Amino acid sequence: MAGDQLNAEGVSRRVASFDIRYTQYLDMEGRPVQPLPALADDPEQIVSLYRAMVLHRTFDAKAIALQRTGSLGTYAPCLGQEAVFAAVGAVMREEDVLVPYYRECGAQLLRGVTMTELLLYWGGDERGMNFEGPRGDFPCCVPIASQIPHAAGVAMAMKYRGEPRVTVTVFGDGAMSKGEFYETANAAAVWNLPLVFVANNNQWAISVPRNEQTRCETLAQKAVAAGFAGEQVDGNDLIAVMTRLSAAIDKARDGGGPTLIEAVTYRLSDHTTADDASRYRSEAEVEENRQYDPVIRIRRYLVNNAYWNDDKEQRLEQECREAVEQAVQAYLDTPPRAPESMFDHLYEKLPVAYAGQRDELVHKGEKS
Amino acid sequence: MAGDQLNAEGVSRRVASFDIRYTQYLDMEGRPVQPLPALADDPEQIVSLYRAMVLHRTFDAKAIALQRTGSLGTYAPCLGQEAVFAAVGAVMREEDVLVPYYRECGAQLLRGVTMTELLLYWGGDERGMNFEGPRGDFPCCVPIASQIPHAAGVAMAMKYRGEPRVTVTVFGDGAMSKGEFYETANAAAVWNLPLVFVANNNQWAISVPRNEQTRCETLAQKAVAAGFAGEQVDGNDLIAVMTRLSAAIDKARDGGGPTLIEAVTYRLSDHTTADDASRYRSEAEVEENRQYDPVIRIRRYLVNNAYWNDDKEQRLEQECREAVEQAVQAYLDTPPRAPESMFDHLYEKLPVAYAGQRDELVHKGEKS
Amino acid sequence: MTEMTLVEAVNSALAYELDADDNVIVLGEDIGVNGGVFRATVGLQERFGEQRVLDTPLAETLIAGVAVGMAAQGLRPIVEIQFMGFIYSTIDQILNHASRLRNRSHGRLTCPLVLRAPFGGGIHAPEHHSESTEAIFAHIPGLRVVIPSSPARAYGLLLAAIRDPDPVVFLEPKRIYRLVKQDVVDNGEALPLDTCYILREGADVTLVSWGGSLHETQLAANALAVDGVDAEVIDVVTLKPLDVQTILDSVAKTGRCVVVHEAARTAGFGAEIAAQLAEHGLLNLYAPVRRVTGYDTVMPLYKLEGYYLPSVEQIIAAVREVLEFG
Amino acid sequence: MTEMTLVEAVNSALAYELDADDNVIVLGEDIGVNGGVFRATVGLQERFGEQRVLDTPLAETLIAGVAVGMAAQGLRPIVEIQFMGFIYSTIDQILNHASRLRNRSHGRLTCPLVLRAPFGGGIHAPEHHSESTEAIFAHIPGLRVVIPSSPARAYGLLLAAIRDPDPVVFLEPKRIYRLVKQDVVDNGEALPLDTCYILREGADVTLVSWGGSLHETQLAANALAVDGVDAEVIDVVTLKPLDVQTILDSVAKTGRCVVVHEAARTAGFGAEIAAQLAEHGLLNLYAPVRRVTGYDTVMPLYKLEGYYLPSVEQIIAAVREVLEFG
Ligand SMILES: Cc1ncc(C[n+]2csc(CCOP(=O)(O)OP(=O)(O)O)c2C)c(N)n1
Ligand SMILES: Cc1ncc(C[n+]2csc(CCOP(=O)(O)OP(=O)(O)O)c2C)c(N)n1
Ligand SMILES: [Mg+2]
Ligand SMILES: [Mg+2]
Repeated sequence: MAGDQLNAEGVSRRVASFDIRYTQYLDMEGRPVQPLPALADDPEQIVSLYRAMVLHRTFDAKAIALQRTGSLGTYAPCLGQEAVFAAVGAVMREEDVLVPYYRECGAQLLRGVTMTELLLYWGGDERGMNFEGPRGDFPCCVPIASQIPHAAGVAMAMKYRGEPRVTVTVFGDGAMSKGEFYETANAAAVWNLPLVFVANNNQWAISVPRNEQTRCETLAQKAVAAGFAGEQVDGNDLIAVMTRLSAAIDKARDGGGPTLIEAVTYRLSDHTTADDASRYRSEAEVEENRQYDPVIRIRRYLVNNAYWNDDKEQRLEQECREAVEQAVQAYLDTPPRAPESMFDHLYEKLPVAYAGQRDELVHKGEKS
Repeated sequence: MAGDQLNAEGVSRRVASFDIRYTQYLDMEGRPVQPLPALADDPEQIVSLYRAMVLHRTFDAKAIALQRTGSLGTYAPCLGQEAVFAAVGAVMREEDVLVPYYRECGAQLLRGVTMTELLLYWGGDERGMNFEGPRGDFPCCVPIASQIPHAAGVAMAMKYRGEPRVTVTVFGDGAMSKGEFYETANAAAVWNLPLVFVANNNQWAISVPRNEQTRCETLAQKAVAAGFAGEQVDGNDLIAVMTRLSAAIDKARDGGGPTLIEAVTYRLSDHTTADDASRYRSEAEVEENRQYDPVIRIRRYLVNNAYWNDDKEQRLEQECREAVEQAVQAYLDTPPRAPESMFDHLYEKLPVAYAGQRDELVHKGEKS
Repeated sequence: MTEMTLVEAVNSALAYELDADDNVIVLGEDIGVNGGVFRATVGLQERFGEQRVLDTPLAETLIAGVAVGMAAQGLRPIVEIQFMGFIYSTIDQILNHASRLRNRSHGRLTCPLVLRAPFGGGIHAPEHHSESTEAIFAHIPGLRVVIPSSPARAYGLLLAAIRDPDPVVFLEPKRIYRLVKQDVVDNGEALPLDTCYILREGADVTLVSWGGSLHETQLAANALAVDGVDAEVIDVVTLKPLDVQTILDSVAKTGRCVVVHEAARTAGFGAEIAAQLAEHGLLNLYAPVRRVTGYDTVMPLYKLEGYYLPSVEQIIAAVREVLEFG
Repeated sequence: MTEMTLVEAVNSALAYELDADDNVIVLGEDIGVNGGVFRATVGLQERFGEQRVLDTPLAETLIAGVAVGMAAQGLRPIVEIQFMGFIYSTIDQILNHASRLRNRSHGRLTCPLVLRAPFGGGIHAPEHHSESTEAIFAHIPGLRVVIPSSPARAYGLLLAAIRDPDPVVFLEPKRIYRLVKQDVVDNGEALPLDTCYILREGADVTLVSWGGSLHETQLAANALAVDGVDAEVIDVVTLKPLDVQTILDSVAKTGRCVVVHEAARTAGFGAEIAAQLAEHGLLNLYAPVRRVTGYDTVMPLYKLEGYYLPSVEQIIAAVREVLEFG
């Protein structure tokens, strides 16, 4: 009997087995560790994603600076995780739907959300969630993991209508301790949804390290509990994330159901601008992880292959700075909302019961 | 590189693998399918558990009858799952804590809850939850899966105090779709708790069959998501459940942390007395499953080994009938609670704010 | 015109709208083949198929969250939560998402979902099956909370709830699911959602209630009528947004008000009505606003539930008190 | 005697009781090495060890449920929920279990847990970080709901909450975590839990509030005093069970009442207070009971939150209204 095993209690039969795999293409020097996939044959796309990652990083740094000077609220930086978000933005189609948590500016930008809209959101203005670009995408989601079931609902709608669209939801390692993740994963398999789960395993949930969050060997194996495939990718390797993510998205689009992709990254920044990570982790740990920097790695790859050089780099930096400055200016120039507008999108039509309160606000607004 | 695999995308490395095993000792005729474990050398214990299973089944039938005649509220029968609950009751120590859902009368009886107390509970009287026997055990839990985190809390207390006690929590296949199950399993591994999860996989959650509840090959593999061991046992095989459950409990007691045991059973009855299973499943399916009946199987084993005979069977039936009748009488003779007593255990001491409401009830009680 | 019970009216409204609008999807636990534990969805899966009427895994947070996602894509999901006792896992989704998706996104994404749940006591159900916690939902901005109390209104209100472009919590008093039959015209006509209904006109006292308690409230009004007390009975129907004007107008006429609900008293929705009277109707009040409610204790198991629920006698006694006041 | 902020007082009370009672366990997200996102638990893990002060996985339902299990075994778990916006996943555990374990088991199992959470707006926090939903908890039988408004009371009330044999929801107004310093004697003395506190005596009007809004309420009272209006200010402190007598007595004296809270108005806890007045204090009321509250809309992101929160001007205007009434 193949698969049977003798143990102290006698024979027990193996009824299921699972493997979790890890994919990486580029080493830290940007050199292939194995034959590169087809998408590496399109250097233009990779260059353009590299540019997006640098823009993202420039934006990120500026957002932190704005917060420090009081022009922006609490902001969640993305340093070190740019490759994951660039891949998400690159691989999804326009008609697909992104259901993000709060750290995916990079993906949002690639999908057409503007920097000004992002700044409005982080600057405490709901208008930032009414972005012009990907109208079906969800805005950021602050209550951890609560966006994950939304993604299943969006995917249900796509499936119900027979549309070849895919939903992608992103979340952190911490989110995988919440019931919503598991409930949704389980249902996504039952309903065979066109849904890709992307875990940004950046090793920390604020101050709680990944190993205090869960004891499983990989986060990818959490998909085993739902009965579908989970896998790890090197989240600092743009080519690896894109490759595995496209495979998952293609599979979902072809009716193959859900996939979980655990992108192994590292949060190089504080959790948010309200956090001071030096309280709970060593600078040495952070330093050690800087060598895996996804932006540097893909630049090295491009440089190694002569797709990129210092000159281009300097021009790019300049362009990014200018683009960010422009967006910031537009943000700062945005006229404030009228206070009473807080009632304008409460219901489609404001019930009489609340009309008086809205009026009160008109008055309150005039006074201040 | 062992474990590496070539696929269309190149090389990916295996980083984790898991096996799920299934254990059975007795076939449907009560004959060993493999050498029996040590506990089979104690026929007295097995006979006594067989007796408990028959008592449980007698009680079960009576409870249904009482409900039909209006003397009991909605009741959740256990037909077909007696071996699981007998094993739980047998293997746990007195000082261990059971955190049940609502179908474990069998386990509760073995732990010292009386039939009269059980009838009080199902008869709509809180006093049934104030049982004399296992004072630390939780009462039934109706909101599915919500008891599972309690079990982790109880196990935390045991661990915190350094006591060699173990917590066992039981739940159904349906409960494994709820976040609480996963959240608790995950935390139980992080905290290395003395906690055993027993899933009574009776194939149905009211009208939803197991395969519409989840697509995973086994329910046991849901433990993979938490990073600890899960396994299946034949839940109709008392010896298998006891063996694997004792191993899990011993391991927990020795500081080895949590285990998930999926006992594969079948709900031979309606979901509850308020349910009519013929609406959603065929009589043929039920009939087919009757052959796995756990009570018949263990009786056959005992008879095969001359530990049991018709004579004993007749006497046992008589004894069970009498014991149940006595308990029912005690239940029916229990004087009603005073209406105002609904305030007596609201807080340790009733706040003045509610004293007036309690007085009102005294008055309401007098009138009716 | 068909004679229907309240639960049959719910079924008919669901069927009507499933038929009329492809975007309507009904989902929940045991609502497919089994037709729901109260039979509210009986026959619907057979008629409309498994894509339209679907059983979910046993996970309320999931169900609510999935409905939010579907609604954001323009579907009109109607969720059944099997009992209100199991609704609490949905609150995070309802409060943090469903009720504010439109507001957050400035109208870009909307959330036209309906969350149905049977609620209340009186049917000798097991533990956790008999509570009334509508006040929790009535406190959540951006929601509508609707509670029918008769077959015809259940039909029209549920249609309105489904068609409403915003999320509606629709609570069905299961105690009266089959208590009365009433002629209902299954013509797809919805009722307005922002108005209270005056069930009985009267000049002496205003009785305000909703859901199951309206049954006892109306019995009390009838009994009082025999004794020459002319009670006006208002069915609140839509707790949120509240049509307070109808109540204020009534009390302006009667000068007296008794609010009846089976939920626990403290911070129950009766408090909001009394507060509105204390704020906007004070000069019209000849007597204290009395609340006849469930007690501030845990809903007891069924042996005592009859003592917990507001009784006809309690309502009559409260009316006598406010009539004799001052 | 040490000068402390409110959050430091919380920390001191936790430290005192961790030291005094081995059964006390503090658990939550980021409360260990990090000392809590507001530093309420700073230094505690270092001092009492990882067994006593422990970080949990990121799962609020779990945390609340684990606390119920610990409490049933005689421990005294003190849970920190990082922000009230993430408390909703605990409601099922609080409402269906913590608040009724004693009642269900007739006293066999009890649930002496404390659920702490910072709440309210005014600190320019991100989305979902600024809501006030205390009314939801105040509706749940079997709970206590306590809200401190100053360092000294935070200290004494938290000690009382920890020692209370029943579950307590302890909500900390984060807007005033560091607003004032006050001398606090760290002597382990608890304050009573069933009483409102009169912060300022006055004869003209009763201002009732709790938590952060007391700050504006007291500023309003001071401003009114300058104009010769003598306001009595009551800090409700324990919303459940409510010490309504203190409020009734005050209004019997002043004849006028304004309730101030930052939660949304409809079915907010202000309604309960107004309802109590309409029921038990009607004859003493010279003017309508006014509620100055947050609006019945979603708490806006921070650019507009200042408009959402009750302001000193609004409180003064409401007082003027009730003074000029009739
Ligand atoms: C339900 C909930 N609980 C707590 C928080 C507070 N909080 C914000 S971010 C965070 C950690 C999230 O970690 P992870 O999921 O790993 O994402 P990361 O921020 O690391 O990208 C916590 C606990 C929250 N936002 N939502
Ligand atoms: C949270 C919750 N949702 C729904 C219900 C209604 N309900 C009662 S039992 C049940 C099915 C449970 O199935 P399973 O977990 O497999 O246990 P079984 O009854 O089959 O032993 C459902 C849906 C409930 N009690 N609790
Ligand atoms: Mg993380
Ligand atoms: Mg089952």
